[in-house]
Amino acid sequence: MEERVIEREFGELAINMGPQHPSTHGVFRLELHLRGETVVKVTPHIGYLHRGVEKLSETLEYDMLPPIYERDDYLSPTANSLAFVLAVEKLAGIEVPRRANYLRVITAELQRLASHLVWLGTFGLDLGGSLGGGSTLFLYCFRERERIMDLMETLTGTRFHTNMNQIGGVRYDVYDGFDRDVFKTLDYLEKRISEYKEMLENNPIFLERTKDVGIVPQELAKEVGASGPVLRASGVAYDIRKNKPYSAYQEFNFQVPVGNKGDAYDRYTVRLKEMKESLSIVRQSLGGLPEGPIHSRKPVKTPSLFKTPKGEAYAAVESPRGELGVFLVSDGSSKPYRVKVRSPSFSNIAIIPHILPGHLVADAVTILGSLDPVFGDVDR
Amino acid sequence: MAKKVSNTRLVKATLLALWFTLKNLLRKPVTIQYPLIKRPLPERWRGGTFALTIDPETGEENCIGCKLCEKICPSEIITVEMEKHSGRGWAKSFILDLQACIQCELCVQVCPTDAIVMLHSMETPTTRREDLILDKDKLEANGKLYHAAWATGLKLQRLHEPKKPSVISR
Amino acid sequence: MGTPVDENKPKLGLEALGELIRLPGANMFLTSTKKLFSWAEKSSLWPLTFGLACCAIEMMATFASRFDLDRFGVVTRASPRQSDLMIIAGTVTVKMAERIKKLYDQMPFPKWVIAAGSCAISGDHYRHIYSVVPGVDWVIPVDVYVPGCPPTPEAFMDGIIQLQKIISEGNLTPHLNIANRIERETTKPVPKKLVDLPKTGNYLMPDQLKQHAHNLKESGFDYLSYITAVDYSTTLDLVYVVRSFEKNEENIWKVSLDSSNPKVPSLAPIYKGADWYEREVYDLFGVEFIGHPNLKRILLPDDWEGHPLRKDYSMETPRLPYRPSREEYEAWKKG
Amino acid sequence: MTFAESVSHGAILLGAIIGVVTYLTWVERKFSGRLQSRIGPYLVGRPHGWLQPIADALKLLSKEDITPTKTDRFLFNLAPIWVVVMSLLGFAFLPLTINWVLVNIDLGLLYFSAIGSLIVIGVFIAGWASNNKYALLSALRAAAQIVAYEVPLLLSLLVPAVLAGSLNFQDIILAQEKYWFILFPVVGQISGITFLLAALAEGNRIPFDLSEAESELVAGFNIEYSGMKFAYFYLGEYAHLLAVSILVSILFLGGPLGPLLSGGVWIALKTLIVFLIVLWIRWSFLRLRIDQMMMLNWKVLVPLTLGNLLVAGLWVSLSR
Repeated sequence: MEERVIEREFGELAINMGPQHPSTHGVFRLELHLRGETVVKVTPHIGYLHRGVEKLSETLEYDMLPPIYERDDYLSPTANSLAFVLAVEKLAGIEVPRRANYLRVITAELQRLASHLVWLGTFGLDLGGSLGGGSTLFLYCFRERERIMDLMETLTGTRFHTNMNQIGGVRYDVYDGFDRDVFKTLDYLEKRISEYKEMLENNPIFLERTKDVGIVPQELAKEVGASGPVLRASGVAYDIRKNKPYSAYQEFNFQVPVGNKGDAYDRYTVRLKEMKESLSIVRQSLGGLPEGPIHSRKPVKTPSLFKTPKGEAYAAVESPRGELGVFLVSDGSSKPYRVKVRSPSFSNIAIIPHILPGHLVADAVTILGSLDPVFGDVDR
Repeated sequence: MAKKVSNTRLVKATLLALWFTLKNLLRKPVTIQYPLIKRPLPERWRGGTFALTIDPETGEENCIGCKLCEKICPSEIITVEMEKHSGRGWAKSFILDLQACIQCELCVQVCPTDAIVMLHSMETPTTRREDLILDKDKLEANGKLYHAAWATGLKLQRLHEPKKPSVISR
Repeated sequence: MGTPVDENKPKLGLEALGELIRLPGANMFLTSTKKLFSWAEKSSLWPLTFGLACCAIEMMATFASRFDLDRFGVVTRASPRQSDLMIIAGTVTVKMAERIKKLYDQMPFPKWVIAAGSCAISGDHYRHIYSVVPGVDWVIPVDVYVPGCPPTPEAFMDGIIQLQKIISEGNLTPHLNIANRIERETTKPVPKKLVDLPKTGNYLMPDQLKQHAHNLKESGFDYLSYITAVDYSTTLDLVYVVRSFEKNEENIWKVSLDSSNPKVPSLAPIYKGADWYEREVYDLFGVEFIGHPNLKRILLPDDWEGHPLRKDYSMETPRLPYRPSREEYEAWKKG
Repeated sequence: MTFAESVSHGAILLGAIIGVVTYLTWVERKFSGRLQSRIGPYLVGRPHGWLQPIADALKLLSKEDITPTKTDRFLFNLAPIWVVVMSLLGFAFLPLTINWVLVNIDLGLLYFSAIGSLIVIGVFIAGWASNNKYALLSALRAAAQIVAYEVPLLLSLLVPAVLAGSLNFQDIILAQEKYWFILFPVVGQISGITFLLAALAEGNRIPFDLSEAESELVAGFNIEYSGMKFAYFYLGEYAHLLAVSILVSILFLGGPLGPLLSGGVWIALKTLIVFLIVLWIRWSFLRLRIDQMMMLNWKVLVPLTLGNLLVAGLWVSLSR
């Protein structure tokens, strides 16, 4: 294989933050052109986890696809299957019972908490390195996340690919001790999150490393199509749960945290406030869980019997990383004709070539960490 | 140090970070000593292997070879051959390829006779890919080793009935 | 906290090192260098910090405090030079395969590989996709397969205990498949019968596109949500979605191009985000964007032929040396 | 002491240090485990993984020793040996009890700081010779960082020498009969803390572990080293840390002086406490950026230690 030479100007050091790197949050290659320690030019390379889900979903039936879509954004799996299921229900005009909507909100919000905890842990790893304070924060966040994993395990049987959503409703129902376990875990998490907030908010090294680092101006965020905490940290209060509510979100009251400057610190505060909001959403939804069926279609028997009418539909869900949308084109058969997954991380990391030049290598790691990309979601 | 944090808060914050880790030094570690102590598996566990169930009264296999699970499996790993004798269908051969199983439990959900069931066990690692292909007698042997998980076909289908409010079953 | 179970307790202590012989006067501890060094290698396995997909999250949970792998002497190292175990956790794609091969070669000699998760064992439900290697043992020899999607942390630890047993017994039989060199012709996909789908939404001509986008952006639609394409096998429709936050509405328009050689002016100069969206549509559909700053493939390796999401592209095209043809993969499974 | 006696003493000391250093890695993993609410090494060597360091050492011994082709072969192999030799040399002049020291020279303090700065040459050679972009970056960072932190190290080192009136370790220990130098009203605490911080920076430890920064430079200067050569770097790092802990306990905590127990036990106890404090700092702080570290050094530490030294000097000259 010929030696792959990166062409560069004189005086520049072209470094490959390659697909295997402790802080690229997955398989992502950043070609950094450094002059001394400051980054001069960046060309990101993605596609190392391109699994062709859109081509696969043209060969499988509708009922077989929710578990496939859960493997896209593997930090909040129910958000993906929820987006796909909402798109099919909108196209086929299927009504979902209120109890199923509430259960969908509970699992989505619990997994948002788990995903933000993983982000906080790996963000600590980026700032502190895995042989130091960073790994302490990482291990605390994973210890908290295990509590949520236990909840999902007792509710659905597996830790995070729960296959909870199904076209027309939800596959599992709560067991009788569920709300007691959930409220105990939520109180435990509330205490711990405020503990992190207190520790990190005035920790001088954390402030130094994140304030005024990687400022994403509002226009750039809008033009690139960023969404979720990255867009809200730059000052745009756009949250799909508030602006275009889906599956029972309109029945809960919660705030949408918004930053002003759009630097790494604002993205941190937006995500931390979001975790607090998720706690209150789960409490409200579990408290008011209505009675009734959890599935509005006949139990699934043979997948090829379910056909959707011809036409197109787009349904978007607020995943922890942003607007996760599924654009579905159906030709009336039992298999989708074309499925486009609008992935939030794909647009969020499209910001990197615009804001990274001028920062140090250490800041490049912080900025990449603060954008919280998940590469199953980016490469689909 | 650019003046972002006043000096007194700076010292308080450094001590706070140290106190934050010292607090955990005094707490009991949360580690489960896995090989020595096994964590109790939850009721609805579906991380284990599969089994073909036997009807306790008549002692016959429940599987009637209807191929519903073969059609629903997203990663197409179940192949069933059906044969008919003595008035009902039987599964001549039932191959479940654990290598590509995504543990989504759809096959258990669609089974009309509760034939295929997931078990309260841990997936055992192997050194050869061929050991992961389970055929009929391996599946039945599994059935004897471990007891079945909560989810069976009829229970899930009753849960998904659109009319009646769902019955919360333990 | 559960019942203590001793039977598969990994023997890592003194009793694994050798045996204690009680002589009348004194005790003698007998061990052979092979047993000593294999005990040392087994009880300090340093894996490479290397995760691909969802199994990597489960691997991180296994390293975390609740299932602490440090108890086995397992410490993650960042550089391949200092690690002697590679846990492949996630789907291996063709673009990543050569990197994995390079990393594997950089590791010093006594090295082992654990294929964790069905994606690493057999490519899982993606195994027929054009860009996925059906199982990591088409790339590097694998010692232990840990099934599950994702395997639970206990299954990870079982995998490591199994590897430790193999190392101490010394009978290492890593498993490596070699895709044979010739690229066999795969079944040409029969194009689906032409179904006339209702063309909804407002359609534009390609030359009005730039102007339309420009005055939309002026009038406040400055958020570009996404650009995608749908292949109706005679025509190829591009879908553009822009949004304005003040008015809180969306504007969707489409452009229909004939699918023999689709050409359309690029929106990259107007919207910065269009750069990557258009590169992805070029990569998967082959739509030529005129005026795009650097129109190169974004998701697939640069030397890839064909555009996968077109209807006439067969899903299971072999991509040697890492992706065997379907017959070869099925033939192997029959044994 | 005769030549034979000092050689035998030296051999015993060397063996003891290597033994202690390997088991320091075990202390670190258990302590950091408990800090992170998990159990450290447990199954290797039944009660609490007491065989773990031996297993690590033996495994690194039996690993394939890779010397990449395009590296500068001689320098590549010299670097690990250089780092180990320099860090072990530091122990030759440290008194382990009141009258037991391998070589008793008057300029013990000065000698020790010279040794400390020689280690950085080994790090620089390693980074330069392994022909790897990450290693090169880490070598440049190591050079900049350690040269910068040499100044506050020396200045805070001089305060005990000024208070004790001599550079010889024995005299410094004897001068602390009445009260330990750390208890000296203001000057003692400042010099003790800055000395510890500067020593952390010199030993490439968090929060100053810029050259081994795992999240940016993968594994820093030892990225190309495998097997026994990597073990030398590991050994060198911990040996230097042990030397610094002993030094802190001698200069500021009165070394072997203590009410009941004998001298040797006291110094071991104090060194262990200082070592645990270093570990505690390591596992609870994030990492500073290279420019912030330089600003912290030149704008805060150097003026602080300078003023501190001035106050100590004035106090000593006035009280005499």
